[in-house]
Amino acid sequence: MNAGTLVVTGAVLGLGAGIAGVALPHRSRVTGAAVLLWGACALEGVAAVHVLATGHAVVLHSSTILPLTGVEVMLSPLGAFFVLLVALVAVPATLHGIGYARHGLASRTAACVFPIFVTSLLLVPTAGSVATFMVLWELMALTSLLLVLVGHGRRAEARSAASWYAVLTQGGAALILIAWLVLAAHSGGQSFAAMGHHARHLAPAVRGLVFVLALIGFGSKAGVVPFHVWLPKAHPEAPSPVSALMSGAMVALGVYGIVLVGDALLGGGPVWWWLAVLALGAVSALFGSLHAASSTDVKRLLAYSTTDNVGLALLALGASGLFAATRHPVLASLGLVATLVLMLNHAAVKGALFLAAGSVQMATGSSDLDRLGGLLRRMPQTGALFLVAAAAITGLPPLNGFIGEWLLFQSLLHGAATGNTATDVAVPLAVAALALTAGLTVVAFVKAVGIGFLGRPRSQGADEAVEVPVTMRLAVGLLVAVCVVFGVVPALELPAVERAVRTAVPGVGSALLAHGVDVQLVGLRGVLAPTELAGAMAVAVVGVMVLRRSLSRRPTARVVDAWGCGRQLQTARMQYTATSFAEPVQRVFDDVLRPVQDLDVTHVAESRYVIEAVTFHNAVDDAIERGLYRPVVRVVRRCGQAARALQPGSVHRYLGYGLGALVIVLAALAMIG
Amino acid sequence: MVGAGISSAVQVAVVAVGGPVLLGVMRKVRCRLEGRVGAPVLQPLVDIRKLFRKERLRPDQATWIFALAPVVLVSTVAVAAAVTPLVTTHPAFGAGSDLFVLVYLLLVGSTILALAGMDAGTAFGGMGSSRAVTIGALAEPALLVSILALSATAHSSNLAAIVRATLAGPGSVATPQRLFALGSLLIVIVAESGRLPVDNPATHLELTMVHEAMVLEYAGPDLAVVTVGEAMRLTLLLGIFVNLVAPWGVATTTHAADIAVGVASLAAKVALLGVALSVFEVSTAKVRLFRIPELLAGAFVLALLGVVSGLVVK
Amino acid sequence: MSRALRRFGRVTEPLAPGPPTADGPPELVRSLQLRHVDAGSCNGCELEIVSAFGPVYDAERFGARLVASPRHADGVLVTGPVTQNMAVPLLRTVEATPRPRVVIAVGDCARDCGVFAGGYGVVGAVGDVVEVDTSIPGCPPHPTAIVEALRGITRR
Amino acid sequence: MSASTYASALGLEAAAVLLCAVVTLWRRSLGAIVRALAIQGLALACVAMVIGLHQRDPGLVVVGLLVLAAKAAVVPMLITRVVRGDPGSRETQPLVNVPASLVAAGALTFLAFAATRSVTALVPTTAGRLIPLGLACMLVGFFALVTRRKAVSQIVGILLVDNGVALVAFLATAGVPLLVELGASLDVLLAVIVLRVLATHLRSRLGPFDLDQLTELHD
Repeated sequence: MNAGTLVVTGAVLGLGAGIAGVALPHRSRVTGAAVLLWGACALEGVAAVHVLATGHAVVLHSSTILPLTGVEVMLSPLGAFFVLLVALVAVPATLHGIGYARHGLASRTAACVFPIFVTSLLLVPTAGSVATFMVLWELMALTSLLLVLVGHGRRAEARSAASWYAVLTQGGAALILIAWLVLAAHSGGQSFAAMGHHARHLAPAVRGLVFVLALIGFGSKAGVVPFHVWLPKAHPEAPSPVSALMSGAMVALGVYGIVLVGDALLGGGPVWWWLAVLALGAVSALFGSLHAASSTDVKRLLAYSTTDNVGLALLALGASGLFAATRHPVLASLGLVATLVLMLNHAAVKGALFLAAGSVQMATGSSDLDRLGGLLRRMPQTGALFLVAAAAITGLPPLNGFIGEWLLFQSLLHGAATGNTATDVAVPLAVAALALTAGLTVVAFVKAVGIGFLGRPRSQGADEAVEVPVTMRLAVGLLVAVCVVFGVVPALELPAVERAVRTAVPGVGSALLAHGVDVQLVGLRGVLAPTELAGAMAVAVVGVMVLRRSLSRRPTARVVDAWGCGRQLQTARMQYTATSFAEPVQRVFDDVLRPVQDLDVTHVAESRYVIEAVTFHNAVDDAIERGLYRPVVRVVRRCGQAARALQPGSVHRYLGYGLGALVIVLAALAMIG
Repeated sequence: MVGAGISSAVQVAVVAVGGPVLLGVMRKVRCRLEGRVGAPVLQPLVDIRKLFRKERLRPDQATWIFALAPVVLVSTVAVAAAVTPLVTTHPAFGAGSDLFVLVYLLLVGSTILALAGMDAGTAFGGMGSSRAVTIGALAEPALLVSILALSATAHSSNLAAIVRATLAGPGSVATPQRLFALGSLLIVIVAESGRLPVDNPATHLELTMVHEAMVLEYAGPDLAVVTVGEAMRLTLLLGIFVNLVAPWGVATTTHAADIAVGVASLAAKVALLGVALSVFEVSTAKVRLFRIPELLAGAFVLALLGVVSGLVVK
Repeated sequence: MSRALRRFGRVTEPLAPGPPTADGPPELVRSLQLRHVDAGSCNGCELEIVSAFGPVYDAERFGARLVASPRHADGVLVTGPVTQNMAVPLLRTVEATPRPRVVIAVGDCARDCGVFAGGYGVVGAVGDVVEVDTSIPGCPPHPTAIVEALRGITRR
Repeated sequence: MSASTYASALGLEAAAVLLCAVVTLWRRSLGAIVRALAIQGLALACVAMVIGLHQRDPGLVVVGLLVLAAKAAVVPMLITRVVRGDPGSRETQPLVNVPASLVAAGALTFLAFAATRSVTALVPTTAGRLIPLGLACMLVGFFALVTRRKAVSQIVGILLVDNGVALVAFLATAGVPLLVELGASLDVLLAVIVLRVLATHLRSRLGPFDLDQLTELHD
């Protein structure tokens, strides 16, 4: 079976999974669809691996499926990389969904829409023409929108989240469509191959317009500031497997879009494009990590952390483009490698975190950190997996997050002082942004683990939590294993990344990274020995443990009450909460976060010296949402109210409108004629 | 390779034993400046021996993180000490002694310690962790930008390469770029190792604690391991700093005599810096918690000035 | 500051003659960390303890040090008669100290309630609540007495 | 003096000028701010003298000595008197808080670097390359003027701008006409004296002051 057949069969299998979701009886519905979906993932995955191994794109064309334009499939190595990325999240998310089913995925709608969503995710990177791409893209947007609503569609928050998501994603899609149309109109064909040929010779203004439109359009899907507003709203409402897919895979497809347009189709551009990408990335990374550090809901925290990670990937992408524009091809491809590695790692890590958060939500009934606590004792495996994934996203060695950050740092380090003013100024600031983001990510995830999983349980739900079914643990475990393996032996992922990069940036011929156990940058001075590092850490940990045991005279521990300064009745309420944990960060970055604080002191009626109650209200809502979107919403609403005046209910008036319109059209025709 | 392994082992041993002694020296200097005799220089070693003889305590809510954290702290510092060019420019895995890697390796230890602070479910533990990670986050930009400035001469963030480049070209020692970056790095080191004016390691008042608050629950052997880990970390950071400032004395081969000279010069340089730091500590007061961002922002700007003056002077 | 240093030089009193008498578990020789608990004292003893650890009497040179948590401590330094409110906290503090540990009652009140004996808020002397290993008489005890008692444990 | 010693000495001194400017934003105590200003004057004088020695231009060395006298000794002393009149005075609440000011100073430095790229290409001498540092010092001085409340900090801001101008002048032309530099310095000296008289007068009438309280002067 050749790769093209695999792609088509996979697509059919995925759609079949959707039909199975409708057709099968309630009991076997989710499982049946899941099995078919795994088949689809496997087939697409094999095709992608084949493309990456040979380095040749698979091209298919059929004029029968879609009317007028036909379907065009082009699986390039770049696309294949993203197909693998999607499959990596999709398989565990589906597995997790089986256990999670009674929390919103068991209904007939959900069981039908979920497989179609996954299939559209798998197929978007295989699209070879504008029409195919947009159909798949819209399918992905619509199905994900339905899935956001499927869990708690009756709740006001869910409906609000869905409408934010719908507006931003459709606005983005419109911009993407315009970008495609401009590009297609100027290159005389709607297939990507034709565009790739012509796009390089277009007028700079047209190229710039296309790039900016695509950047905003795909950026809104990727959750880049200021289009990130839907993420922290939609993720807490969506069922966890859906969150994992949206945050791990769908957001990565936004980055795919930017790479596709900017690098593969337009073939790079002037410095200002990439400075814009870099700035967008830096702002997103900082804003996202800052909000992640001050969020108190674990899913909201993870959503902001997605904005943060996409920001880092765009930082790398912007640096890469900048280096390409200033003629440093080796650095440019290193930056692009960093982009893809960051996205792949993010997919695995964020998938694991969202799935684990879903398990926690299922076990405790809450995703509010201030209602969790003590879960590592009650859900030891889920807790440990969440801990490792949190360490990975923080970028701690020897896990995969570290590899991406190291590559990004190395590309920036070697790109400093290349003699170009833009790079010379941008690179140190990018390093600073990377560093602060990394630091704030530590705050966010120490908080998530420390408040959510350690200490005493803060609510009855957390106290009575029990470990989730084995399939759910297995799903998280698979992704965490990927994090560990890619962190210890990055040579397993880097060749694929490099192959994908080489097709996207045709200027690079030779190998970029020397493999073996170490990661060595060819042409630059930089070596990383992750395997040895991991080995040394393991040996050291065991050694120190043995040493501690052998030096101790009384090695068995006596269990005691926690030291509370002699106080009796140590309760969970005496612990630090997520809010208090984030308070120092919130105070330092007061000007950016702009928390809404409200102190209300009630006095006793008899005397104002005696205080009856003090209430303190502290909320960190999104300053961009408040400052940028609320005014727009207000204006739109006012326009809507004004438009209501046109609807008095009188039939005569409506007929009058019709006549008026007809007269205007005819008058216009007369004038043109 | 064998020589490299031995010199790495020597480095770990020097840091492990030297760490507590450095603490003793710094306390002694402080006491002398206060007009008192003070504890013997080797007192921290005596304290650690005693702690190993005491019983272990485990808070009832604590998980395996509580027991694991001190071990991880010491292990990461030990690995960092093994690969860093402290005594010799050719330690084992010296190719991997990237400054970025070292920063993250040490971050592993501080992160798990912050988690351990919250493990027992007390009020002060969470407070200490929150403050420690906040300070760490704010120190990070200064740290990485100063690494960027320091890597410029060697075109690599590999510490061994930087030290070798400085040894080869002493003319580059007193450039504004390096001086700014080193100034920034020193502030960061003081902040990260919980010394005055950022944190007072001798405080008894819980509400002013940063670092101590995280380890309030540790007793006996666990406390001993934490103490050793923190002393090692301080020594390692100061060792890296002195070798960036003045790498002379570091062995460039793996001969026994050269390594002995390397150990002696490292001890002398670190002790000198330790004495200077404790003299500074006596003459200063702890800054308020919310003034620390000013200090670290200053460090950040120093690092940026380093980068700019590198671009300008070149 | 350097001027002040030159003017005062070293202010610590010279060592008292004679080796201290051995008193206390062998693990604590040459190293003794103490957590101080005020169980209801009038703060006279506190001043003397501060003085004992101050520059003049400098108990630190004998290996003794005050620490912030009973977990870090080898002994508890208790002052004052034990009041109703402090009885349980005192008990918990001693319980929180890892073994081997010593409890040192500082001052007459801690030994036998002193002038507060029979007070309505007083539970009793320290010895009535926890097991006392060493006690230091005096109202308040002279810093030298405190230092001598500590030297008895650290044997320096 | 060898070329490399000259280059590194000049680089260090010019960097010290900029560092002192940043320190004035960093510290709150007015005493420390004035000390930083004095050190900056010293570094500036060294720049002039080093260039003078290198080019064997006695005029420039004399300018350096005059700068030393005026900017490292006389002006700081005068300002110190003002500060002494208001003991323990601190810049407690600048309009832009200290961390943000410092980050802004970093950004201004980068701006100065980017803006003078074309200028430094025109003056490819060892000294000419350092012009961005002088411009950065000027910008930081302006920033201090805009964001600091105390009258003393304002005076220091003006002097930072002046020192920045002087540094750029020394570096760009490798030698300012003696008279020009003297004229400029005297100007500032005069300004300081006037401000000082004003400050003393105001304080005797109104007590210690913030510039923010002077907003009612617009009528």
